[in-house]
Amino acid sequence: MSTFIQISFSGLATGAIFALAAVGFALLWQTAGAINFAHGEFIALPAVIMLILGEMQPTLGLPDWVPVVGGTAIGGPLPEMGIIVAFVLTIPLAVLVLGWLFKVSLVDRLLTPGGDDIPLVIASLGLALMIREYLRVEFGAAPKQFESVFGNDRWRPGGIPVSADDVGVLVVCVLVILALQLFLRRTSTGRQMEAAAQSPTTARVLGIPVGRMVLYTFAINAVLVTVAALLVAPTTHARWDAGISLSLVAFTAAIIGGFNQVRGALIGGFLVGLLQNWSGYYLSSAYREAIPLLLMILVILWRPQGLFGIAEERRI
Amino acid sequence: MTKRPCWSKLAVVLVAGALVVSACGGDDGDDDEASGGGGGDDTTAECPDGDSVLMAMPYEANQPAGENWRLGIEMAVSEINEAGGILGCEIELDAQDTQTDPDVSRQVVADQVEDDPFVFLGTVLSSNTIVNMVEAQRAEIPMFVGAEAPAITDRDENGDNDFIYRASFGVDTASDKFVSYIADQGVESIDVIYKNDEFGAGGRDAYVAAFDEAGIDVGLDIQVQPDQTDQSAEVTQLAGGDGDAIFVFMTEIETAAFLDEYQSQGLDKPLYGGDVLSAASTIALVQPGAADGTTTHAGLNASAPVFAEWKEAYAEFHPDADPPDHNSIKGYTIVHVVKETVEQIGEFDNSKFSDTLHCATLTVDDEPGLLLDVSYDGNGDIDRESYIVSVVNGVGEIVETVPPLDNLDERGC
Amino acid sequence: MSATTSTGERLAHRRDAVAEIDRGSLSWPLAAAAVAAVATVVLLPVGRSEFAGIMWLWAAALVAVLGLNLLLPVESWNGIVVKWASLAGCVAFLAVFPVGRTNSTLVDLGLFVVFAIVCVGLNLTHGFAGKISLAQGAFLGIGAYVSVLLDTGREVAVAGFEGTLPDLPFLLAIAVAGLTCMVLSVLIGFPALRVQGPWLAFVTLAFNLLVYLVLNNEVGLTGGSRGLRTLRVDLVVFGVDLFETRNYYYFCLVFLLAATALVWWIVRSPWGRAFKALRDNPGRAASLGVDVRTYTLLAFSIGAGLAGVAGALYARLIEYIDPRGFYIGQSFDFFLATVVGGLGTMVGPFIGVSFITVLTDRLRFTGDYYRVWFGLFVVFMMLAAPRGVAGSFNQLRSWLRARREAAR
Amino acid sequence: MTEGAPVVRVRGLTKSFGGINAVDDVSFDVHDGEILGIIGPNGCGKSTLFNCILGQYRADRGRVELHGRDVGRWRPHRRANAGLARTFQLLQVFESMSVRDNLKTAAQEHIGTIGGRLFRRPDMGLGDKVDRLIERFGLGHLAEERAGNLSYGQQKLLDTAMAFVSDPAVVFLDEPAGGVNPTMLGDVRDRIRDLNEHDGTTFAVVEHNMEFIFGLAHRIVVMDQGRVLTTGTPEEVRDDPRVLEVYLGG
Repeated sequence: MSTFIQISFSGLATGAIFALAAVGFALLWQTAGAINFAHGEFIALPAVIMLILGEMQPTLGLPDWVPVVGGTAIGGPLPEMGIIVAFVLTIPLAVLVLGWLFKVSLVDRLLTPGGDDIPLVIASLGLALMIREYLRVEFGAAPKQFESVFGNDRWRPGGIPVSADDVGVLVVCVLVILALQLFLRRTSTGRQMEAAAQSPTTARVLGIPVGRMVLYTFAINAVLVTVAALLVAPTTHARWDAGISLSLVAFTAAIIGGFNQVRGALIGGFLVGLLQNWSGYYLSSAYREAIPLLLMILVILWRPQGLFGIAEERRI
Repeated sequence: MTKRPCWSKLAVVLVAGALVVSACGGDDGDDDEASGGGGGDDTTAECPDGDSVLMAMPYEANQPAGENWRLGIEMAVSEINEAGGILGCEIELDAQDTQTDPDVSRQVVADQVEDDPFVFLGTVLSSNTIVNMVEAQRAEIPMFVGAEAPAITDRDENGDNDFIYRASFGVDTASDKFVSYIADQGVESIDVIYKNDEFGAGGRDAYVAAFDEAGIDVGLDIQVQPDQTDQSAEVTQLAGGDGDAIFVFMTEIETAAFLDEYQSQGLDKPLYGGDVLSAASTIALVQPGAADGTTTHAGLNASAPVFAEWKEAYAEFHPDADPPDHNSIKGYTIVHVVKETVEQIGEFDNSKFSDTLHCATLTVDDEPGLLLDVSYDGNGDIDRESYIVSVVNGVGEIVETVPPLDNLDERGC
Repeated sequence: MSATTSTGERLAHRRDAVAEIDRGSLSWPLAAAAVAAVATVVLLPVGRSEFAGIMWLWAAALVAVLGLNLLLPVESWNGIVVKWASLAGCVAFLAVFPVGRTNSTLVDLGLFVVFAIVCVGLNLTHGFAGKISLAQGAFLGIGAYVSVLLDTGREVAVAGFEGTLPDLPFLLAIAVAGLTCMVLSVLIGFPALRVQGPWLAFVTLAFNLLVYLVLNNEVGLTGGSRGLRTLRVDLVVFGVDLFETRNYYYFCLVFLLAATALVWWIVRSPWGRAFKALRDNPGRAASLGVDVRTYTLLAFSIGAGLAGVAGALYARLIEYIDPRGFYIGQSFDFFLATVVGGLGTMVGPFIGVSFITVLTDRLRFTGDYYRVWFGLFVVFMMLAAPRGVAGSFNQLRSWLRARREAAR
Repeated sequence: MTEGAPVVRVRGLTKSFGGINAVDDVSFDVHDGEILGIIGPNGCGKSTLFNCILGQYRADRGRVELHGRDVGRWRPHRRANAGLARTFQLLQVFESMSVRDNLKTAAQEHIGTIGGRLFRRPDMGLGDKVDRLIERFGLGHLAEERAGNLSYGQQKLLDTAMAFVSDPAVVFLDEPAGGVNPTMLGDVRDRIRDLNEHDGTTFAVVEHNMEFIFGLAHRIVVMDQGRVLTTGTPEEVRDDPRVLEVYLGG
């Protein structure tokens, strides 16, 4: 029994990571109709940026002889910024590049209403390659450790290994996704965004600024991938090719959970994490990745709104 | 609607500009290289390419192993060129990325063959090498590889390839050396966990065969998948195994995830494994203390005292790079192997390579850049001393030096 | 009620978009820029290798052919002559240029031919019948493994079953490989083809990943990640020794020509109209008596069968197969090649395959960033020519025609 | 005209969505050679009824008989090949194909088997027939034009022509007057009447333009909330107080 609890807990912790990867993907697909095959790279990129920023020692441009203020020398290089400061600095960058720039340069041009999705899919494949290769050249092929913001503490209550990082990621992941769900359902901006997603023409007639609402979606996605990067990177490490597996997991979790519901990503992520560990332990390690894929196929064929999604018009 | 044409024009101009700039940039790069190559001043008449010698380096730029291999080679080439080159000829290096794709690597090697390089330095991954070594063999150009799969130097499988040389032990040689050490530690049964890809499965095969031969029972035989960061299910299975010890054969990411999980679950069986298990690059990824107590056999471990001086030089030469690992040393030493062999031959004639290098021993006294004495057997496999490394307090330490096998006469000589 | 409005809205939008494109008003400067970019890349002053040189001429020839077709109205007699002459030229090109080339160049050309077979098939599935497939890599792999396992008399052990596989003649092994893929594609297509667009993409993607897992894990059958040596030794077909790379290249070329002829025949037969009908509007097609399910399965399985045949050829061309070669990246490449070349045109797949086999290599002179440039090129192609190179030529042609008519 | 044998016999057809019966126990006949109008207020289930008869939806209960054979479980293409042709409320043509190819596509599936069709001549001997129909619908100068480039009215004509080309037993027209310029309504009506009188084609027409349908149909079925309210000649229906009530009250 304790074995079951142990691998299940671990599955949930990994599932939280999958959920974080999936939520932004689901959000863009649901509210902007944009299928982003570069989603994993959108998470890998900010992780690397944060790592680089975090190790920077900013200077205020003052000469060394400027006296010490409050115990710190403010002339000369300051101490390393640390990951939290880097995170805060990365968010606006991400919103600008992964949000606004992505929207205006690619999505707006390629996703004509009623046109097909193929050009955007291809372009996002190209974009994924660009980001990946850029990271490899600039940052090197070797993975780098990314410190967890929750520290390295570990406990073993009742023989079940638990780390601060697992707990922290689980809690933050659930909070972030529920908050997003509440925002979309309960605030007027959120509801306008949903309306704009479901029927742009009707929304426009109702006076909803559709363009701005879609822009909000991309901005939120950019923040989400940055948060995901912060939480995911301690496990996957900061590396150039982390995006490939993250993308696959994001598709699987989002589709299984139901991409028309933000919380579907949460459930899908947990399910994928649990299924992988259960099949790894009870069935065969070799096919641990096969079970979620089979489930995804079944879901698409027989319950395309996702296991826990809300049925709506079958837009397929 | 009026905005759209602006956008399109802007995009066109930007991308067209970018293409032009990139074209120019590429050309500039070539020019620099060309002008940098004019330094040789003494006996230049014998050089195969004017006053220089071309060495082709196909490598896996997207793998840490490939990257470190390149850094090691670049350092050696730059040092040798500064010291006047090989027989007075500058080394000109043609580095090409193989994308770790067997097809592409074969294409790259075939393209490089057309430039008629003196030797090939690469590739590092066995799946690529197995495919592309045929091209070098056909062109009769010696190829020095970092790959460790046994099949590469197996004359039955490689069609009597006289042109293939390793930079390190094949995994079958390494397993022979290491398993006898493991048996000496009183291990009678062992559980195996490996990464399910060409690298891990190849290592697992060689070691399981060696365990069988040494009379060590192999209990559990578990695999993890590439990129698998949650190994709790697999480690829990291992915890229930009966083996005296656990043998681990994976690359950095999976090894780090394994060690973290192993520590979290509080298991304490001895861990043995391939080079990666105790490598500095793995230790950098794990939680503090998680790698402590792991033991590996390392052909070329950067923590060995012999390499201390070289490591400092490396840090100076590549100030921004990560600390060197065994692949960097492989790359570095292999250039010197080529240099020493050429100097023994006395001219640039790569048809004499196999006569000279097969069954020869090259010594540090003759060529300090070798760092360690090394012998080549009749198949292109090497023999030299190696180390048993154990991690203590997050640092790899040599616990035993394993002497060379000294059995060249049994290996095709 | 809202459901129907939104469907109606989408249909209306789609009609507008199509009409807009057909009137030639959709950013034709961009399309022209795309053509210029293609030309720039084709004409880049690099010739790293013999292969690159040949492909340079090949791509230049294709662009020239498209250009000729652009300038001469197809309806006129001249247009028809140009069309047939250029077709004959292309075949002659592929047949004559390998003469006197080194083996490795021939292998590279062979790769081009093999991938072109896959893309010609995918173009039927996706370009003409509108069924997106991200599983061509898997079918390539299935074809490769099936053919190799069937013509070597290998001993296998899988799932507790041990036995010796038959040693079939090579041609039969190729046929079985193609048929296996067709059967498998029908088995997965039967449930999967109820869904469309991105959903179908994800189902086929998952199928590809599953196939990869099986190839990688059933070590007793496939050799797993260590791969299989698949030497061409002793391969004789109709008295021709295929061990010779040149002979084998021509052997592959015959299959490419046959595949192209097959797809061309299908497309101009009544089937072609049925495929296009179910791509444009499956519901309407059904109401007119088109058996949507059967036609869809046909389109899907022909594409898969051609990929399987290509796989059988591929295995013997490279002489080594391992599961990584049939991972989703390979499927993405085929998908990309078909779309960038131009969906639903006969010449599109050839252009697309030229690009994926040559372009990354051509961009090597840009240094470490060469694949970044490749990614950028793909993105730019989609921005400038969402209908691919051949599609853009068609667009330009209708625009020119509209101009001519307006001038009259 | 009403005494012709019933070509299509609908009996007890029922279809519900989420507990609401969109079509509820509907029965009626379509006789050979007649024009049957089906009317009713918005949302009364007319389009759903068509979709059930022609196979786009699968009915929960009831029978659809064509020449006495139950076709109610057949997939749509089989019903079409058996002689049930239709148009849709939103016009649907194959935009990327030429007018001529649109019509050939509509005709070809009625001839031979799928396998055999691969080896037939590309136009399957339909060239003359298709050209005649194109001329008849006044699209002669546009035969090679892509259907997506046609004007709305031209596409509507093509849409209707596609339903005809296979000589169907019954043509089901879903709102033929919808979206048509009022000045053109008479033209549409004449064309349908012409096809009915000269070719003997049988029609079932859903329409909510009352004036249009009363001037066209021989018989009219009135639907309300998924059920058949009444059936009769245009005059009978016009005089039926329940019909007025439905339209005013609904």
